[in-house]
Amino acid sequence: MSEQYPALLVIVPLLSALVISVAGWVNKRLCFPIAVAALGVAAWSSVGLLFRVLDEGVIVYKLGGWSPPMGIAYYIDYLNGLVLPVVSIVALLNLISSKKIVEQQFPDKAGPFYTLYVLMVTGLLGIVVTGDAFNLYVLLEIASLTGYGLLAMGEERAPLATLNYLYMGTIGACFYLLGIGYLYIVTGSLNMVDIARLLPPLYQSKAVLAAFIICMVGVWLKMAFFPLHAWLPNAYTYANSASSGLIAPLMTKVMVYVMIRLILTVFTPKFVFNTLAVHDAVVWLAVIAIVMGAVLALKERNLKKMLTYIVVAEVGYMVGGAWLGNRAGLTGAVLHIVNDALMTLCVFLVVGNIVYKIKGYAFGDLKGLFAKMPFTMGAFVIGALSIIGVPPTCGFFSKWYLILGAIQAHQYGFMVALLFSSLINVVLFFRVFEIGFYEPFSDHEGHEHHPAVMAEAPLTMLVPLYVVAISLILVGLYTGDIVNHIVQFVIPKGFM
Amino acid sequence: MTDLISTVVAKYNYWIYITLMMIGLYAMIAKNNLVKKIVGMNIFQTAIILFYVSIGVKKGATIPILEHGHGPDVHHVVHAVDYINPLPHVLMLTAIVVGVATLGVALALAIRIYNNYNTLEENEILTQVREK
Amino acid sequence: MIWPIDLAILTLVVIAGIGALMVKDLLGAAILFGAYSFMMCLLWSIMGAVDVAFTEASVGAGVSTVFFVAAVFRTSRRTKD
Amino acid sequence: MKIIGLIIVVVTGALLIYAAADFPAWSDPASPASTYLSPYFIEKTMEETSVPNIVTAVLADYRGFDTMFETTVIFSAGVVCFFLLRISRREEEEPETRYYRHVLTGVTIQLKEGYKIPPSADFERIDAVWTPPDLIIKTGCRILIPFIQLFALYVIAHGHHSPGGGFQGGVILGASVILFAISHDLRTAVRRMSEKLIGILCAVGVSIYAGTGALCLLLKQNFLDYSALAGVLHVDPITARSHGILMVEIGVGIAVLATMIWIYNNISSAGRYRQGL
Repeated sequence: MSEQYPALLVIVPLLSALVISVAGWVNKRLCFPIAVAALGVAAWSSVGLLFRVLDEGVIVYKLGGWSPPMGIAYYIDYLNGLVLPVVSIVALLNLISSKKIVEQQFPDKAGPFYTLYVLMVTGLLGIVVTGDAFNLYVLLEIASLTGYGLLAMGEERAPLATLNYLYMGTIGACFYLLGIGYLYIVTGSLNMVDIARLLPPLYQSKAVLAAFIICMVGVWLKMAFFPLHAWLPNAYTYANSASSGLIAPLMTKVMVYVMIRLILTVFTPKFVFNTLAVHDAVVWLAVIAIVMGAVLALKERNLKKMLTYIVVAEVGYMVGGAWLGNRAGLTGAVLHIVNDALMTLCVFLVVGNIVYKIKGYAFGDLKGLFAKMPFTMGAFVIGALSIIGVPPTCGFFSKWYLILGAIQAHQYGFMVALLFSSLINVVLFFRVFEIGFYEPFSDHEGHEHHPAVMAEAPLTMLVPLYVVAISLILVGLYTGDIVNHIVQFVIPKGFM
Repeated sequence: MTDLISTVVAKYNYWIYITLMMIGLYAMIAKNNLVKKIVGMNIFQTAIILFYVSIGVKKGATIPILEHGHGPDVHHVVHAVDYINPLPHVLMLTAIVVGVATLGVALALAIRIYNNYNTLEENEILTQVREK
Repeated sequence: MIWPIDLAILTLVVIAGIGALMVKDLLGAAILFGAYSFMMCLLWSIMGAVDVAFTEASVGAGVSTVFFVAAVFRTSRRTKD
Repeated sequence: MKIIGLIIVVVTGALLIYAAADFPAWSDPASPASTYLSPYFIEKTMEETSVPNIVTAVLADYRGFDTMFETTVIFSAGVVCFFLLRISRREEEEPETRYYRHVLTGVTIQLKEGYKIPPSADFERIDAVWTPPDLIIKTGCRILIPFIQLFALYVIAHGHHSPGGGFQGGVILGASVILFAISHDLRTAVRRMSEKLIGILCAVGVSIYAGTGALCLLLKQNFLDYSALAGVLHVDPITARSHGILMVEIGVGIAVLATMIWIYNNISSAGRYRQGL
């Protein structure tokens, strides 16, 4: 059976989404267990795939039995072998946590919610696993459309924020499609590996240059890379916490994966870093992204929105790291995809718990929270330390590699930006700690309660949170193994 | 000069697709009405489809449906030059479907916004948001 | 392919597209968008993409326009630009 | 905003025009796109899948995986529209004043909250913005709809040999039901084809596609490798591919049919089926 893992990875969630959709009409209580089972199978096969990749190297799976470039094929190498388990496990954990939120906020729509949730994970897994440039576009649209649906279900402003996201997301996806069209017109192929084989004689072509620029702009729009980030903060803030807990950790990270995939596999580093040689400019753009993200986060008096700006800054980390053009920088960027997905999940789960209990996430609502929700806030501290980059949490190690890469590439601006953003993160999170720890709890009418009664979130929300929080430390402790056994094989030979 | 004219004429499909795409893009960025933006989005998407279909065109070739598909001479030799490139058509069928799916979702969102704010003009909505 | 027809339809496509964006009535915009889609469909059938043209005729000019009209009916026809 | 838009448009346009200079000449038979992959499809389709319409063969077989997700895209659009707009049956309160029409006399009556009409088939519930039914439109549509549906079925079934296939046929089928809903009213249409049926049909359509693929998986071949069906269908592998394509086209047709109606129902009524367009 294990040779069918690549197919199962995508097919099981897809078929289960359909079953969930039917179950929603028959008995709503069936939806959640089916969704958990589906994502469980996906997580199982993604971990299985990772171990197979470690044993055997690149796995090629031909869909429909047609060999590429005629048909569509999956390529699973070290890069997506690493990203796949992250996507499926993050989705699974957030799913378990979302049960109570769904019951609280829209109990009647549990069926369509879980359908869309599982479909979105299908799309994300498909994006990561596919080896066909056009197939990636279709899966990207699945992930985006379901994402719009999930995000729009929230506060009053959510639909408007989501509609803006939809405009930007459609422009981004269409740019990607156009870029693929440009590659197709000069090479005649759609398979990523095949395009890479056909491209070298065409490196000087204007069409290839335009294709690269358009693809990159499209992907940057999707991942909210500064200055194309304007849609992200509102869309993520006003959404319900079950959806933002899925989309905030995964969507941007998966798009960063797509960018690295385009650079490494489709256009090849030789074209990007030698022929084109614009990487310095992009790194500077990343510097601005990091600084602006940090400064804008500082301005917010609202926990969830503050976190969304941190997401924007983190995108800057990864883009900058990938464009440094050296081994350490790329290692840091790949490692940061894993770490940032976990860190963002951790803090967004915390926000989910807070919203579930307090019904608000502005700074004013956080007063006395350490007394009220000690376990949730305990996990929040771990997540915050990891985002700041304190050892032994994993955030430290990816930042370490990024700084190392910046020094090797003589990009001191990037190094300074990383340190500056860590400093700002310290300020940001300690401000939240201060409000939560020292200021007494008060309810919405302003009556002060002494002492605050402990009202912790239910166990189904705390267990996933603690799994993530502990994994933050474990991933940190095993960073060396991850780098030695997986990440170093991601980087192509001959890369500095 | 004749060189320029010949390039312009030889690729006028590409110029039209760029024009349409820019019209759509401009509408998406600059228009104030949400439904107008959605119209712009659709024009933008169809422009890309036009581009792909233009890739597939082949001089002196016919539509990609094989003649004598069934019958006595099923196994006559098919020459690739006689038929238009089918691959872009396949891709664009998918893109059209994605377009209509996006349209449905966008309109659903627009209706929800209208239910909340009773207007479709973006600046009027933003004023209402700020007043709250 | 007869180039004058091709050129005429290309021009009409652009005019219908601009018209759909300029007209100060959303119902009119929806109908003009339908015209735009139909012109596009003709263009593609001229180029030999029969399947794509068929799809566009049924989806773009047909169902999409119906969706637009239904949505405009549920919201408002008013637009300032 | 207009100036920013203009700048972006000019820059992007300039980039695209700049790049277009390096394109192969338009409609050039020697361009890479026409010489690299497409000859394989054109020359081998008949031999390998026995489908004369190359587009159908590539769509549903060589790149069948794309098409499966294309169907999923449309399915998810339907679910999103439902998720966002539909007001749940429990929350959807009856409007305060309801209108009924006595079919025989054409008298319209208005009922306030709490009042009921006697159970009789002579009364018909109507919308608040009701317009008198036009006999010509109603009858005309009733005559047209069966022919439209027949054509749609032909399009699905004949997709192997002529333009068309599951997607186009499904849209036309859906359009025929939408036409019915427009010419009568949404309430009548929903009574004929209930929401639950539509919701389940959507999922069933996609399941037929994905299920065909999964069947191939169970028969020890790769996903969507229709030649695995040869043993089940008792035909040679090439004909099995042709049959497999037909099966998935039917699945696409059902999914698209149901989704189009679903999206229309939700958009045209803004989620309140009791007061439809």
